[in-house]
Amino acid sequence: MIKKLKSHEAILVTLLIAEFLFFNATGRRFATIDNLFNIVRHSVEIGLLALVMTPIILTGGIDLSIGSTLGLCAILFGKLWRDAGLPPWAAAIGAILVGGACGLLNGALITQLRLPPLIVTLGTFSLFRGLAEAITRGVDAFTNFPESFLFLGSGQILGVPTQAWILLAVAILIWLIVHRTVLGRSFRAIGFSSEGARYAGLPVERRILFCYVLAGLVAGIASLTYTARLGTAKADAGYGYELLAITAVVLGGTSIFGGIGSVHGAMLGVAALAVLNNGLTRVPAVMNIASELSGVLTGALLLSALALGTLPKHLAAWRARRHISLH
Amino acid sequence: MKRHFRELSVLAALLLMLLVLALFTPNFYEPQPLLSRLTAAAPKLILACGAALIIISRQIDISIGSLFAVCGTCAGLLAAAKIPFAFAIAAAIGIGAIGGAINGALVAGLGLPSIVVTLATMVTLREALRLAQQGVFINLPEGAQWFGLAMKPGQSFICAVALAVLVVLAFATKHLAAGRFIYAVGSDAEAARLAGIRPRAITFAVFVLMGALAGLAAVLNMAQSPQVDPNSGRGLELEAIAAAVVGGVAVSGGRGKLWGVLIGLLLLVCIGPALTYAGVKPYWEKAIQGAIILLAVVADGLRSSARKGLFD
Amino acid sequence: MKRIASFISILVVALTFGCGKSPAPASVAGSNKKITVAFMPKSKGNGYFVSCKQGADQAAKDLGVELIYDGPTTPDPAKQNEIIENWITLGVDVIAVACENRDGISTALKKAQDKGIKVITYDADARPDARMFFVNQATPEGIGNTLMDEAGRLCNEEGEFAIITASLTAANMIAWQEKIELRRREKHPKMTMVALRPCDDLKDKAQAEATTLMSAYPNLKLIMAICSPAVPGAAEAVKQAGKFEKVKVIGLGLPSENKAYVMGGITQDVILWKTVDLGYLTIEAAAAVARGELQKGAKKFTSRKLGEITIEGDNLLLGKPFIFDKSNIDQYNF
Amino acid sequence: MAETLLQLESVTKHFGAVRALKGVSFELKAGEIHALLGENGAGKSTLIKVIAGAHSPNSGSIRISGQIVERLTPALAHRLGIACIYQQPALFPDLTVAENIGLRLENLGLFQRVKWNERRARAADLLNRIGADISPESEVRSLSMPEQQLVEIACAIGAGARIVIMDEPTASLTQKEQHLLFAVARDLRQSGVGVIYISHRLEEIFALADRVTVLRDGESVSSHPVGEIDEAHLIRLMVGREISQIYPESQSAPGDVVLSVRNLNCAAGGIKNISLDLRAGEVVGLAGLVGAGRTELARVLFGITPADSGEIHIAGNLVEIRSPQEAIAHGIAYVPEDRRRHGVILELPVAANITMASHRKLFANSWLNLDRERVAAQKFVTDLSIKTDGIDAPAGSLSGGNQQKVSLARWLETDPKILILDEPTQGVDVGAKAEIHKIIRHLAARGIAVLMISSDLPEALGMSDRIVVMRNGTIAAALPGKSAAPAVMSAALGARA
Repeated sequence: MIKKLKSHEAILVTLLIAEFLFFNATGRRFATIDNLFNIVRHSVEIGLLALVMTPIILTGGIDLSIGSTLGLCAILFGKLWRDAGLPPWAAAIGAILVGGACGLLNGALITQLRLPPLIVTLGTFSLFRGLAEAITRGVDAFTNFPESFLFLGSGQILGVPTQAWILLAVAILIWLIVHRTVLGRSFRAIGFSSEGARYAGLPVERRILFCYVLAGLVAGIASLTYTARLGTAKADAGYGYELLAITAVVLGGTSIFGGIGSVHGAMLGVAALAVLNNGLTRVPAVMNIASELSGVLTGALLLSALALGTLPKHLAAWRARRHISLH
Repeated sequence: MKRHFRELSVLAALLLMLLVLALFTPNFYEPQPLLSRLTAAAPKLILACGAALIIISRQIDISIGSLFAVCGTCAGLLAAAKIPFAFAIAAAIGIGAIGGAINGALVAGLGLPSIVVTLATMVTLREALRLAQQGVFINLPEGAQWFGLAMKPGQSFICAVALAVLVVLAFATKHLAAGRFIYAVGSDAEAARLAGIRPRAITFAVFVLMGALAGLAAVLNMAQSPQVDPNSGRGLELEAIAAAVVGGVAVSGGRGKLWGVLIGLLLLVCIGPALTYAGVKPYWEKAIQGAIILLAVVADGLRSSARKGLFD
Repeated sequence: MKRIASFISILVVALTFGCGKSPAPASVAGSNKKITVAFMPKSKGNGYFVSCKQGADQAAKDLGVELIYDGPTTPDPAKQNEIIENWITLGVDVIAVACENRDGISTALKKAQDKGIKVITYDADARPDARMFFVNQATPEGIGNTLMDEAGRLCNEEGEFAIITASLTAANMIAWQEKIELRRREKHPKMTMVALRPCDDLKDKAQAEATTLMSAYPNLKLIMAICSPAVPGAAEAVKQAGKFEKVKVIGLGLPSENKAYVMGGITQDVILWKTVDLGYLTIEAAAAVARGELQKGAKKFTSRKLGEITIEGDNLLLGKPFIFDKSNIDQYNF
Repeated sequence: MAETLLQLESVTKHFGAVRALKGVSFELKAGEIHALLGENGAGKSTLIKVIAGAHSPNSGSIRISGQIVERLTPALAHRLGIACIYQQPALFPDLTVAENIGLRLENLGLFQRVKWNERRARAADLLNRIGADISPESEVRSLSMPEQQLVEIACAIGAGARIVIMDEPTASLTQKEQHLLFAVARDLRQSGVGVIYISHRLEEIFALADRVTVLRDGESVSSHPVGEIDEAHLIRLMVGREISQIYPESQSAPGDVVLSVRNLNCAAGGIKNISLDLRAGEVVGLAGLVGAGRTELARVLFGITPADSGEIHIAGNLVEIRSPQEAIAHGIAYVPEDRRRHGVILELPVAANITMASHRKLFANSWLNLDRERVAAQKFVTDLSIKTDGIDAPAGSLSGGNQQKVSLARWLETDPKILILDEPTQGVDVGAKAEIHKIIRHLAARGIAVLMISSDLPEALGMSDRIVVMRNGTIAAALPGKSAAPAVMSAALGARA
């Protein structure tokens, strides 16, 4: 099992390097430090969401509502700051807690009522987005944030974009949780066999609930970097980000059925998509159709990664069949 | 009575809503706008029936909206190129079936998870269409709208076709072996294999059917106006799945009735207009729809966990 | 151990290729170096911007500038910022953008200006300090007033009307709604707006919304569709409801998409501007700004194709919104 | 001479490293009940799946009514008149009984009509033919396990099969339902059907079968008419070693009471006022037929299904056990019966499986300490001599016996005061069985109180200091260690001793 994951990561690293070489050769001013920072700055939100989507998928679950949660948190951050008059850091903590509450709702419905995660988060996908639109009556937008907050989205620390440090910090935290703590070990056990995990004395419901609350909290953080980067908070923030996060995580070798997967794999998936999106806008031949082409290539990449993943299984089955008929 | 409890509870909700509308906003029932509203919902009913069969076979398909747009645009281009309209309709259904076959081959053939396969096909189809058509409307030739009939007969014809599809599929899933095989595969694929049913073939066939239905829905939608909007179909996949879930189709597979899906769809489709008639601000619509889906899902959870407790 | 090795290999690759800061665009005033103009629509899936691009392509060919055209496939403010920031590192000379989100885009445009890239906006404006000029096909006041005055005229100054917009969050729609409301209060008090419904830029949804509106408000006299797909959608609904004597349809839309309805007398008039000219003028202004021929504070700008363009403050006025109606609509093919 | 319906010639089948069938020859005549006897793990289930076409053999031949059948599939087996009643019913939980039977019996083309009233009539007829009062309209999901078993039997009969395979059908049937089943089997024999009856219970074989073939470790050992063989000889063939298999002697006298249970009730588990004491260093055998409620009791003690009422005292003080975590905290460990689903997680490495129950103990600050895990795992791999290629190998790559040792190691790592073992040597090769017995005796010597659930009578008798017999969810009798087998069996069966 672990062997299969390693080969997947190796493929992804070579893909990433191939992308680099190709875009550096054909793209205009691709491999400059500024552009590299652009790639990082533009993939922070998707990166954060992919990070917390990994433990959820490891337990065999899924979260379609994480993009809407980001939107709701962005709105409440704006409301707390502008209308409730809270200082930015207090409003930020409020937004993160709102995210945690959204995650708690998802987790509670999934664990206490044993409901399928896909359908629960499909319901909260419209509910959270609906609440964001209702609170702002659709039209209201929050802007003119103080410089101290905008620093989060456009400033630099030690020459590196601020939000890159946030992504790095959250990435390290989630990597340690998944790969170096008992929590991570229990996510895999639950993903492979939730009954087996329960008989081994693991608190299955509590661990699954933890994953969804963590996802909500980090979606709150992502709403802050999104709002800071954009300079404004509106009800359509983060629309469709959950599908991009799922694409990156699956591309990174994590199995949608649970158990197999890695946080660094997901990060490689995010990087591969980010470099693809950025690179295409710099290749003169395809510059004018960059956005559509990146959508088509992302879909194709995802399908080939999946099909490649099942190759060993099918080869083995084919060999076994051939073995029998030889007798 | 007990076995239809779930569908009847949704019917009760729908009747309650219609009653409230009748009392407070009677012109909801003005014949002409009501017929137009039902005609606009007809394509969604066909998509919801397809989505229901997919969910009953314990799979999911979120590429329905993109396939719907591709089929509609292709049919529009063919019709605009003076190809006989009947041929354009057949082409749309054929292209839909091919799209469904691609999903089916990947899910049933390679055993890939349907949520991720259809996520990939959704994105690929939508962006490829945008690449080709760039969002430019397609003007249909003269006789295309309402299939050449006058408007009122055209509208009733479209509603009739949608209801016919519902009746045929409901009959097939109740009385034909193929229909029952879908329930069997959704309920327990291994038991189906041991009973001599071929689960992978059934799953493949359901995806192909879903594609063809998407093509047919696109044609019925196209016939309602003289122009084809290539961006159409955005979000239809979630509406179709929501209608099936609210209509009592169990995501765990093997359970659900198509007439329940009809009621689920009517409930969700009525919310928008109901808010307009009641003069409620439009920004409440999405939150209310999300709440209804969650309520239906929680109701399912309470009911099956009560029963599952016995069995677990 | 193997995993850490793969991490390091990526970092190494990134650093070896990172050859220093991206050079500032070497646009010296008046030099005839080929200028690159980066031109962005609000979203690519929209017929309206396709016609703008026709004009832009024409202008690029006439002026011999290199045109880069990209934008998000659906209206997404974050994506617009990302593409602008990519253009900054690409080193374009001038950016011309239709802004989905006025404040959001200004953060990115200011960054471009700090890097010496000239910025102008068209169709929808950003904050004044984030760009040099705004090619104003028509100011929101201009659009709002024309729409409201037309509505008043058609309903002889009293009655109910409803608005169908794209999405509740679209910035320019919100601006137009405010101006329409102001104009109504000021000039057409007896007109009342009974409802505002979104259609997510989808023609079919607009059609369904219009049908419901006509039935929910029996004495509705006019539907104002302020996003391009909604105009034909509303017109089709009115035609199907057989109410084209009672309910008038006006809106902001492309002549080509509404020709049938205007000729059929269902849509009274479509207010728009010559989008092809808008595209053409935008590229002309962009090139002029890049070459230094157009400085801040200029009062006039001569366009090759459109002649004298007056500049009010920092707005290049394409002119008042143009009303396409039965009499003139078939002369235009965009 | 009755016609030979089925003939197997040296059939083998292996799954990766595990060789389930090493060469089985078997013959079935028409109008005969041919019993297939063997301990759990002897290969019975695999053999059935080969006959029913669910698995394709790696070598050897299958002859049905005379002709060799190359690629047997479930559909083909169905058409050739082979009907199989699996231990795990292969039914559709969401569909009605009538439809379940319909889908199994009919061979409808895709576009053929389903005749519902015909299905309902046939289902009703079959169900009352075997005396099961189940409504054809009820959903299978709402049926109890015994009821589902009867539906499976109804399917077999309905199929008019000429070869009917029954895989431990009486496992979860009540007394009344068992007699019903015997009547049905004899009924089938009368009508010329060949019945393969699988069980590991001797009394059923003598009551029902005409011929018996013994299966041991994937090989068909011998085949005799029932009249020519007695119980002791059968057990010797089945177990392959002398009945007086020497079990390690218990070296220590039992200490004071560690666990005392007073009238424990749990409706969900079917447990009725259980009172039981367990002393340190004592091995208590929990005997009884399958379905007597022994596993359900273990689940209540371990907190999987919370008790309704009753008291549990550990080392004298009253405790409340609502979850496995609490049970572990109180020093209770449970090695579950279903090894592959609950015992180990097949995809995770051996080391991860071994430390899985003692995260709190080994990794107090919740940081995984891979070295400490490796040391702990390696210690058990050597102590219990687990055959695995490294502690990073996935548990799924191990043989049944070694998987059981890993499961055992997991719970020993929590160093429990009370160890509940559920069929510890089920499906384990003879060598590993002896080693596990040694380990159990060693643990008792170290003062751990062991409650061992075992359907293997010789093992229960040989290993236990005391035997508690359960029947229908309550304790039927408590017998001293070295009692005679018939006494235990009669208590289990509830027969007049």
